[in-house]
Amino acid sequence: MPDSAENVAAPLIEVRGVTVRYDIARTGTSLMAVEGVNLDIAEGEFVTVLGPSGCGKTTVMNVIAGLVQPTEGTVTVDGRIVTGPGPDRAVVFQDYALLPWRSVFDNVRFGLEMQSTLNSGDWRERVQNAIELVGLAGFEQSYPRELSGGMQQRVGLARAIVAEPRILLMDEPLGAVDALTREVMRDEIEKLITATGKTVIFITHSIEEAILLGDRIVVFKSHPGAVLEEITVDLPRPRSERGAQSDPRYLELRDHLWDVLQNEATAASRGGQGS
Amino acid sequence: MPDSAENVAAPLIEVRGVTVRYDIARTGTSLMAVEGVNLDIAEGEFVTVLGPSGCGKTTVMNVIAGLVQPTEGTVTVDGRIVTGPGPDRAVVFQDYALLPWRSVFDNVRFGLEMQSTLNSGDWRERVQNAIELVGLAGFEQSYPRELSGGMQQRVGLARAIVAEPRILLMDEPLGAVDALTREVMRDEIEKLITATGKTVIFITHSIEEAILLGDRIVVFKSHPGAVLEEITVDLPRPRSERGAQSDPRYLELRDHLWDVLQNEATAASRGGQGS
Amino acid sequence: MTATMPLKIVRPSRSARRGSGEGRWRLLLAGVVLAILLLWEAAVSWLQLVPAVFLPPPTAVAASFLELIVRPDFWSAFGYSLGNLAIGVVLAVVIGVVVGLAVGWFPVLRFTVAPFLWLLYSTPKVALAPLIILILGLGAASQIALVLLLAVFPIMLNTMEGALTVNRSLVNAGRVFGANGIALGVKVLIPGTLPFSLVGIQRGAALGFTGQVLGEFLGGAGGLGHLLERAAFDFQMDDAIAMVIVMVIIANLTLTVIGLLRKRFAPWHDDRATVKAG
Amino acid sequence: DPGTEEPAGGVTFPEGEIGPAEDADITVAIPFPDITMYSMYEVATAKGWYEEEGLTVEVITADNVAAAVSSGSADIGVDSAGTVIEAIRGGVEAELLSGHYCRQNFDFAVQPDITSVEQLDGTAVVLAGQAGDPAEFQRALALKEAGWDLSTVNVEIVYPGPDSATWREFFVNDRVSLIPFYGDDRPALEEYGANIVVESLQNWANDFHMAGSAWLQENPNSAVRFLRATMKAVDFMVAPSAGEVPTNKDEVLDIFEAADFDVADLRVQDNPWVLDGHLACPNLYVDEEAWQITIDTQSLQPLDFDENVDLGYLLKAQELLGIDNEGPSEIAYP
Amino acid sequence: MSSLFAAPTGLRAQRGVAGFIAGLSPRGRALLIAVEVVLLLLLWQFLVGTLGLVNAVFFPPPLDVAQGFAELVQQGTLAQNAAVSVQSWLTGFAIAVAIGVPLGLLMGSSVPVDRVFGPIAWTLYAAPAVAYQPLTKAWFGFGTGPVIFLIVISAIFPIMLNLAAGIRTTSPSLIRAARVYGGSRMDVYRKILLPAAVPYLFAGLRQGAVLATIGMVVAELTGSSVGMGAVIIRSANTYNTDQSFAAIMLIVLWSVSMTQLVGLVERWLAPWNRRKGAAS
Ligand SMILES: Nc1ncnc2c1ncn2[C@@H]1O[C@H](COP(=O)(O)OP(=O)(O)OP(=O)(O)O)[C@@H](O)[C@H]1O
Ligand SMILES: Nc1ncnc2c1ncn2[C@@H]1O[C@H](COP(=O)(O)OP(=O)(O)OP(=O)(O)O)[C@@H](O)[C@H]1O
Ligand SMILES: [Mg+2]
Ligand SMILES: [Mg+2]
Repeated sequence: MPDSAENVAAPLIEVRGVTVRYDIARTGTSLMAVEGVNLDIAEGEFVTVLGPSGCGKTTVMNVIAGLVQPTEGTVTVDGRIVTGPGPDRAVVFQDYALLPWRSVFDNVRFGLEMQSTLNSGDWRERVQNAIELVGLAGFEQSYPRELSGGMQQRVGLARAIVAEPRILLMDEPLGAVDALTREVMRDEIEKLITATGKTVIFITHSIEEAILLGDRIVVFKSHPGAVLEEITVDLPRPRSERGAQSDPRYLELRDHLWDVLQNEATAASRGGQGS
Repeated sequence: MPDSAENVAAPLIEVRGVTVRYDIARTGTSLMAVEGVNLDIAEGEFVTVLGPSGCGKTTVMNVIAGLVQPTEGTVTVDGRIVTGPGPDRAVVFQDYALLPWRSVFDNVRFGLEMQSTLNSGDWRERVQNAIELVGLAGFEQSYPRELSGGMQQRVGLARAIVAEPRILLMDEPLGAVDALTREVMRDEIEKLITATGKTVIFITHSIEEAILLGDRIVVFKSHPGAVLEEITVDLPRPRSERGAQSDPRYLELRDHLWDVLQNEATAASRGGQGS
Repeated sequence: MTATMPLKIVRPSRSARRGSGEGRWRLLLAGVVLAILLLWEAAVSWLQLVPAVFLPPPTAVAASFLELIVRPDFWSAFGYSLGNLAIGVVLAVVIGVVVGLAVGWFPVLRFTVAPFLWLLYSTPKVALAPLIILILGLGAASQIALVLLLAVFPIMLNTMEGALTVNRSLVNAGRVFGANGIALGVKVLIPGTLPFSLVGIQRGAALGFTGQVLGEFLGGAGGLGHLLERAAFDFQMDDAIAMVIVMVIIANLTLTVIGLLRKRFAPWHDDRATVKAG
Repeated sequence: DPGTEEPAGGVTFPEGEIGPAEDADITVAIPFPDITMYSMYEVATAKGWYEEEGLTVEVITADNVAAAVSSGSADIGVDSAGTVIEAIRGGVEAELLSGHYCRQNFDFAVQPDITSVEQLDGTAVVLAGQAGDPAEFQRALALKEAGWDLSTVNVEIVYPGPDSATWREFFVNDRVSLIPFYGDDRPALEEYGANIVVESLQNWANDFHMAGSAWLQENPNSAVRFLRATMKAVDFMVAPSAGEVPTNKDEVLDIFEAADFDVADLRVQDNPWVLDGHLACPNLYVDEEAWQITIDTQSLQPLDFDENVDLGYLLKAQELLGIDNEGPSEIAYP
Repeated sequence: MSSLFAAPTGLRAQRGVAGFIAGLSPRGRALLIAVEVVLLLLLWQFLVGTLGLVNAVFFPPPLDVAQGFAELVQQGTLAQNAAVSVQSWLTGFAIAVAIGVPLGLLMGSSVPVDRVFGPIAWTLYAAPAVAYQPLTKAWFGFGTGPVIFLIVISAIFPIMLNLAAGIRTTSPSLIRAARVYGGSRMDVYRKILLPAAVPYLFAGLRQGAVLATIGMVVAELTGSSVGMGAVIIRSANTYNTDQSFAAIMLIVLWSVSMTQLVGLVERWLAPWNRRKGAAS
């Protein structure tokens, strides 16, 4: 039980011994997706998550979001155990999860709709701002199936941002976005986050992105998924891609991450051959 | 009409004045996705395609695959006008397009099954090899919904590779794949392609990937989609990411592409303000 | 700064597209229907494969139909039946959708209630007829009850199947953005289930009409079912088939109305997408 | 003297008197619309006899007449005698009011080439419109007595539907080999060349009237008035005597036609049985014998007449018309 | 575990009664339903048999129905008529599937067929079954012919129209994939459209099974002298409602068993299908 007097010092999100096993009905067996994950995230921190595909990043994020019940362990947010989703946590989904029956505008509005914010006068403006932020002005009335993959992903991003939650959980939010838009949006996200002091968990496949955005990088290993390493990024902000690439600290970090992932891959494949 | 005597010199794929308009039934209007695209691709060439999201890359690829009928213009492959898909062209889809009712193994087998290859004895081995190539050994019996996003994408890749087509059309095949696997697979693809002399069109969001893989880079602009620039990549192969980054020619190319894309974006947004 | 600009929108000439698409099928449909009628006429009147008393030829049916629709008592019967049908179907839609969603959505209900829904659906309604008469008497109330009873299950069970297959990602998204309970139902489940429900509603409306006719067969006076019953008792098959045609017209009108409603309220639902791609 | 007879049950009316007309609405439930069996209400209405009694009578069809009466949807119901007895036994809160028929014709036609029961072997025959119709047993019995014992041959008994018009159509299209028929079927059968092998009349309570107990309690006057007017109508339709063409034929047919019945076939006939009215007893006769015959011929469980039937209303109505509750003395086919 | 939320997602299904039921094994669930049935029967017996809420002639209580059932068995009526009905049902349903599935496939995948045949199919479906009765008797006589015909007519449309709807909603990406990998029209049907439409097809089969049963009863109620429908009408007309209810309950039981069987076949044929509800 967290003591309220100590709350200030306690991390905002505490992941404690989280294990998730998926039942495979087909075979009657179960698959250990992640095992014993521990993670502390302080208020206002921007944590990026890296790891091989299938290692359980999405799973852990779903647990924090309250969408997946861990087989073992708990997640607490602000001292309260997570038992389901809450308005303090918004999610950008890896598979977009847009409502096909709503236009872009209405999909983004969905992020606000359930909060009483719709009554306050300026919601239209907020929705419009979020759409512009992700570069979709002009597509407000389009339906998701009329958009390209990258455009759909940006709608999902706008929906999460517009809700102005305390915690933003982003699952590869820029995965399908082109390089340029990606850079632009990365900068926008960084600005937005630093300006509003939000807490962010950001899953990415790109080592560069992990370094450029994160205050801290959490590296996952797979089979079963678990935290392999945590690295604090001590680069000054704002960080630009081209600027960073001449920074020896950046290069050092990047090489280190490459090595970590590569070693893990070798270890895994060596370990895997036995079983 | 291409003269058969000249066939040797003629490009394998000729895209001539391709325009695609999508009817939007909802509003009764139509959207000009790409307009007047011309493109020549020689046999054995590896062409990477870059461009802002929503600019029509997938659309053009679908036209070449024979899945979308252009509103105007034609595509010829090997001198014959494309009227539909053919066994000479395999596609890796941006949205995976895996059959949910088939296991990984059977999904990959699907790439062979429609050709009479299944009768030749070694198909099992070929399917297995493809699965191993994309790093999914051990998941042969899993169903798509039991896989993470990156894993699903790799199944789609294996399905295309196993068919051993003359032309490989890949729509962001590494989009959801993590950095390390991505590097590994990029190398594998490069090796595979150079060894077999396949012709490849490879859509990507990553400027680095476009440079590292392509013999030539085609840059698209949007609204409407059209070819903005074509750049021949004169770096020696094999190219490794870390090696390339110290190559001044690589850095030059990268910076150039950034500028092209950025200029185009500025031009587009300026042009857009008027109307 | 964004990479966006207004779209280049082209408005194609509507009539041109209509002419080549929908219009052609409508023409073909008319042709096929005409061919069927011709075959029917030939089989009965010319080849005499079937005695005309059992299957009167289209010409005889058409004559009866024309006679029928100029009778004033037909129109009062028509209004009476249609009124009951409308009330019954609306009730069925409301109950069917709400119960179907609830049962499809909550595993507890699915395991405890759904088997009984199938059971009730399977029960020949003739068994319940005396019970309905005892409780509601002969007349509009019991007819509406039968319409409801026949129409509600296809709607309910289709909605249930739909609710079971709603994309889980969307449900997750809904929950993350605070939709729970009723809001989740209204904003995610209902729209996601709508295509299924609509199939059920179409079917329910058609069955509801049978319910109205059955209700009128049960007893009472007035209504299209009575006209049909009368014609059937006298073995006036041409009159009877003319009545059935009236019912079929009504059922098809209902289908059309539902189709229009769907276009109006579910523009995202493009049932031709696949056909186009294939 | 009819006045001396003590009415069964508890209802008594002052000698020779009933209350004033009460301006009542009565709903009569019949199983299906039919000229032969359920048309006297139309006649009484058309002739204004119900109006004279202060009654407005509406006739409705009911799939389950007992349920219609039991639920109060109908005040009076008409159904097969056996069905009414079973309903009363089952506890339907209704009382037997009067009977409808005192004679029943048992007429059968077979396909032209058939002359003996053996030739029916392997064919389909109709005995009743619906499975479970009590008439089926009675008709089989009548056939047996006439030398057409169906139990000696292998026939398929089928049920085309309640109305004899349907049976006739199946017959003339050679889908069935034997049917019972009524007067209005005769011309078509003769034209087809059917072999009419059995024609007989039997003393038999065909249909009974029943009334909801609660309604009867509250409206004894209307019940008597209803019976009186209905009896007038039956009398109007009945032939003067056996073998004679009903004198009111045309007027009755006009009434039927106005009630939406198809009477074209009947118009052209001048047979004595054209209205089948000679089958009905104008006094709506019911007594213990009719009750017992029904139970016996349909092999029902015995049920006590006195405990279950109150003929007070019928007797009163008969008394007012000056007739007796007696069945027909002679049973002769015209 | 709920099927809707793959194993660990079922946060909400974990609490209280819901959690308890969701956690039950298939056998436990069957037991639960059995308990429910018994409770329902007790309630019915109490309301009708003891309180006399409605007249038992029209709605006999369960004990009377059981009595009626015993009578049917003793008389041998049941075995004889049930056999006839089951045979008609199986024949009719098999025909409906054999015709409905190919037609549904065609309707779902071909615009001309859908546009031309669709309205006709809906129209035939909308026509009340009573309309067919005289016709079927004229055509097929009075035996099982009209019964089978009405079963086919009742079952074929839900199968066909559901399948067509399923095919129309198949993800276009999958069809594209098949075409790219050289799938012929036949391959697209067999390997994409049919499997993708399986949930819809089985939904249609379930409804078809129910409607076939109802169609069978309706057909047997008139015309035929054998079959469960004839048993119902005969006993109802002689006020042996206990017997007629016993027959009705058997028919309901048959119908429910058939829908369950369809569900079993679905689970066996389509293991990838996520839905595992006891209901389906
Ligand atoms: N619903 C499910 N049923 C069974 N197994 C599952 C399910 N969802 C995920 N898995 C398995 O759990 C493991 C972790 O999956 P998860 O989606 O969390 O990975 P990830 O790290 O997000 O991967 P990626 O980067 O490719 O998205 C994988 O092995 C996957 O196969
Ligand atoms: N089925 C469709 N109906 C209507 N418009 C469409 C459809 N498919 C694509 N579009 C539109 O066509 C344009 C080009 O889409 P396309 O998918 O080819 O882009 P893309 O370059 O592949 O984008 P991304 O990189 O984000 O995948 C977009 O503006 C999109 O909105
Ligand atoms: Mg993931
Ligand atoms: Mg694309």
